Amino acid sequence: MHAQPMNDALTLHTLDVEAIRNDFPILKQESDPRLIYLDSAATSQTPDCVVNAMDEYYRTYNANIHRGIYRISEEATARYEEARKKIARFINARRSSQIVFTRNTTESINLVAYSWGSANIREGDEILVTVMEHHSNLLPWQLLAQRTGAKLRFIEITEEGLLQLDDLDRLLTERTRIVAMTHVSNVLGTINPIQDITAAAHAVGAKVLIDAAQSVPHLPVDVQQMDCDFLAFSGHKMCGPTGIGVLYGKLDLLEEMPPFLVGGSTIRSVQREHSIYADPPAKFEAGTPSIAEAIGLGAAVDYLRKVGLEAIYAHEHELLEYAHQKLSDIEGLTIYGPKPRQKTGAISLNLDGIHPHDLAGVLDVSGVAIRAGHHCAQPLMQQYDVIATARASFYLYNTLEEIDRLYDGLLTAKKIFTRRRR
Amino acid sequence: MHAQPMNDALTLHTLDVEAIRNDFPILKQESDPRLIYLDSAATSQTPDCVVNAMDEYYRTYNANIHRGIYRISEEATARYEEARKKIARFINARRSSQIVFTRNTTESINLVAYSWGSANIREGDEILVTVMEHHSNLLPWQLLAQRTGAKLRFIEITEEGLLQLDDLDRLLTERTRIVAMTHVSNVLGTINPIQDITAAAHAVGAKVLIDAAQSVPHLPVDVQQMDCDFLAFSGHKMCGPTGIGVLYGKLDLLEEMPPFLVGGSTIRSVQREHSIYADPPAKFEAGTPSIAEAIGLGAAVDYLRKVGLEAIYAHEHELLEYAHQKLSDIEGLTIYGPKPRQKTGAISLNLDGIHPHDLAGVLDVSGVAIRAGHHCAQPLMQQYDVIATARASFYLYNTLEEIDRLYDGLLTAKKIFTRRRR
Amino acid sequence: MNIYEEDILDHYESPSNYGTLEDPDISYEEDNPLCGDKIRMELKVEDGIVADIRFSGHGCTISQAAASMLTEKIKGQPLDEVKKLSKDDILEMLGIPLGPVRLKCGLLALKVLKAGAYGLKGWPGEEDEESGE
Amino acid sequence: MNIYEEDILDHYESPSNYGTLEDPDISYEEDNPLCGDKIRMELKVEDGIVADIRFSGHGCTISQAAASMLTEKIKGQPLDEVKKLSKDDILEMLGIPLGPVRLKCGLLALKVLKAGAYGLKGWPGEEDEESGE
Ligand SMILES: Cc1ncc(COP(=O)(O)O)c(C=O)c1O
Ligand SMILES: Cc1ncc(COP(=O)(O)O)c(C=O)c1O
Repeated sequence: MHAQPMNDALTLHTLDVEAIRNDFPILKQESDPRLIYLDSAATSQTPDCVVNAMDEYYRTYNANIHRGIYRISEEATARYEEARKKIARFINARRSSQIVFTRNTTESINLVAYSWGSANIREGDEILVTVMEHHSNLLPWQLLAQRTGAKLRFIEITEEGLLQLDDLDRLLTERTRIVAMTHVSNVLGTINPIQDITAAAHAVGAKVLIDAAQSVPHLPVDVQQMDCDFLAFSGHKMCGPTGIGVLYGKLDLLEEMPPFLVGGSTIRSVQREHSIYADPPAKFEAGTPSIAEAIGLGAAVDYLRKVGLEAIYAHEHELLEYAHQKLSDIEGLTIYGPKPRQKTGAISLNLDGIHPHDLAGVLDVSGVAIRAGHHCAQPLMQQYDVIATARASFYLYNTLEEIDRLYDGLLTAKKIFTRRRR
Repeated sequence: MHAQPMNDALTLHTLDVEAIRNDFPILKQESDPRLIYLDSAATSQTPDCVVNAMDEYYRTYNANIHRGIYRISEEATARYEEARKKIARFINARRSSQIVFTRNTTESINLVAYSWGSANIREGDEILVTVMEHHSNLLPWQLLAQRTGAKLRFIEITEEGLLQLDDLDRLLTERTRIVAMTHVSNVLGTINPIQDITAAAHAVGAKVLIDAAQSVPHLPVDVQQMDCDFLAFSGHKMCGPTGIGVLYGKLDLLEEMPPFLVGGSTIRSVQREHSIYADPPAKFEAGTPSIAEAIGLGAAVDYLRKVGLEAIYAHEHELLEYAHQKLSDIEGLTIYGPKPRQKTGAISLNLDGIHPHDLAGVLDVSGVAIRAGHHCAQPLMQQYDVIATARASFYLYNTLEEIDRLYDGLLTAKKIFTRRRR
Repeated sequence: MNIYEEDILDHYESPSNYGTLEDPDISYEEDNPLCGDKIRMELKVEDGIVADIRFSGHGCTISQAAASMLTEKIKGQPLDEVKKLSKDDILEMLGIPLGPVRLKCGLLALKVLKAGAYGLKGWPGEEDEESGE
Repeated sequence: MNIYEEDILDHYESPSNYGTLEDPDISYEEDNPLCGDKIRMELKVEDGIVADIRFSGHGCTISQAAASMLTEKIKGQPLDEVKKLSKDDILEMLGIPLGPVRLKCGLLALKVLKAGAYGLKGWPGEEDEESGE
């Protein structure tokens, strides 16, 4: 038996979570113990409508796109391009040709670092990132800096896990070519003030790439309002399938950028020694793309829009408020990062004297799935002087009762480990 | 009513095609006209076992891999790595760590051209390709040559569509760093004598990359016997899903190569300015990989092994012999490429005075799906002095009756267009 | 509705305004990267009116017939009418439905015309893709 | 079978052979890139026999308990026994089943030992991956 939410005022009221849970077969699965999935920041669960959209492709119009002059290929082409339009609309891009399909956020960022980076970064230039970046938004810039002789600079964070923006004036100079930063920290949940930073970056002539892997799934994102130059995110973190990611870019930039991965589909014409490349997005989608996955992501975006991003954001906020309050009475517990007000649904924590792996291991015994490790953010770990943290993260299908189970599990871990401490 | 195979000796006897067709729901679909799918060289159809394997992931153990200390993540990790082992076994790689998952053949080749290429190609070096390459195995080398000042050289073909190997001695010199060539031509079907060329290349110290997009699906491939250094292929052409491809490499080469796409999973440890990269294959699999798709490809490989690659090859050969014989009585028809004996299941053709698009368009009216265009092989088209060809391609699920339908459609096209010619 | 309608075949067989002009005011050529079809458009413009027009090139029935029909439609009209022509006008002119792949064949002539006359890039109809609720 | 068996917790709480040696004959350290767990192994070898052994480092219960148990097992044995130890030996020693992720924690100590003593790279058990029918 698990405790009911103790506080009536905290009963969930923004989303019909039970109805939502019915869309996710994995959450309805009989198992002992039942799955309590608190790792959506790593990858989200997939609703049936998304799986069905892909199955429909494979079972009724499986064909390669863009070149086939027969019905199922015309159908596949239409659905693939329709998915692109849905995604453009979802982030309010002006045109669907600004949406490039990739495998994941990581590939999207590498594309910019190689293509835009090689054409625009020279020795002595500066690339500005933050210490809270995921490795996927740090390593491509490290390599670019090493290749070109450019310099990486870092925006530091406060103890509370907010960006130290006092530093910004000093860090942003006319040598800064690009600011590459995360919208939402995958470890701390911190929501960064993108619009302000983008404006400041543009004022010195720098471009801005936003790692939106943790924001596009969880809150309304409007690229025109943000005014960012590039935005990257992944399908598998937003109810979509694996194997599909997105790079959004301003059209003039995408047009100027040299090709990156090349091959089938990226061209206008090919001669033995020389080729002319196509317009974006085709220029950047080399070879047979993730057709079923793009269509699946289109279905995921339909699903998220139906539920509503504002509602999802509000729901996660309720879960966060409840969790912060509930967990705060566990002695020896540290939560990293800001107050719920300034973040989305992730809680990184440590419990004195217990390795985060062991926390995750004990929780797993009662079916609670959380993540433990460096979360691909070692520079941030170094900043907090920890090797690892345990992270619980939420999404539209999570409930208050699941947070109670997390709480119970943390207490169990404490019991197992402290009983034995000398 | 369509004609029955006319020649009893040509009744298919190597595969139980009707049983196989039952595994592919799209081929059983009621529609008017029924789908006659003759475009497997572009992408193959997907058997139910593959779709089901992916659905099972999404519905029962959907989780990110390699880092989750909870049941469904352990399960997903195990299945993903098991797929890698299945694929290693399928092409007879010594170790599963030689199998790098990518999106498709195109990405696999780009990976080598960027990573191995940047580390090993200098001004004045030579890269040897053939004029029958798919753009995906030409453009990455064009760009590499442009970046480095290396020179591209070409193995020519005979009128019949075979490589001109008399030239090889002249073309392969101590300046040749790599030979990048296709195992099977996607336009002509030609099977190239890889083992001989690899031996000759190794004799002058050159590496060999094989584009196996059209061979791994259709005939037994043994990388140890071939002795190639790299091999690239795509899941979607071998009964697997979209969004997954493979790069095989010799282990010492993969170990020496610098990282290419970087981010989550590619590292041992990350500092602000510098990172240490992981061993292969992790070094090359940046970010969340195509998890469901790798598992789907594992199921496809199980399926192909069950049917048997020798049997598939023999079956396609029967179809080819029948088709060549049957189509040969159409006046004005040109078939490009060698006799059936020297190729796998693709027939590229033109019918005098009819644009290949129109051939495909007329055939589509009767449900026959073939491809028309340059097939991403413009240098080869230039060689034959055509803009485009029409291509019918076969796989394990095709029947003799379907070839009769192709024949009927070609006659219909002739009737529509020649009746009107002045 | 069959793609190989008599009307379309007629235009393909005996295209209107096929050929080139001497000293054209506008001359532009482009190909469809998906299939290699190529169309060149040449125009004489007098007082803003399309006084004469020719097309040349090669390609499938759809791309060539669409070019032929388009030249008939635009000849003698104000050049500015070209700017207003949309994807739907071409579909209506052809009188058959086209999937997204063959659509590019059908639109090639209009694309060439718009690019030649106004420097407009992108495929006709793409301007409709502006997203927003 | 629970991962948090008494036996494993005992080793974690009071590890055997924890610490360092002066002038070790073999000294090697590695970490698990997936989680940052780190183990150092130091050995004195006399006439091919592991005369003394210590481990140090940090990590979760599984990685530390496995290291502690491994040092007990190997001390006083011929060094060559190390080479023969397999993934299965470690699993048997720990007495609990491990999925592929936690397996890496369980195998870290053996990996360090094999790398330090024989320069063997790769995770124990990977040598089993040789494919073939
Ligand atoms: C010989 C050959 N190489 C490469 C490719 C590219 O494969 P993909 O589009 O899956 O990257 C193809 C597929 O058309 C092919 O036939
Ligand atoms: C902030 C952030 N950036 C980038 C990534 C990388 O995403 P993917 O693994 O889908 O490429 C992640 C996912 O873990 C993330 O949380």
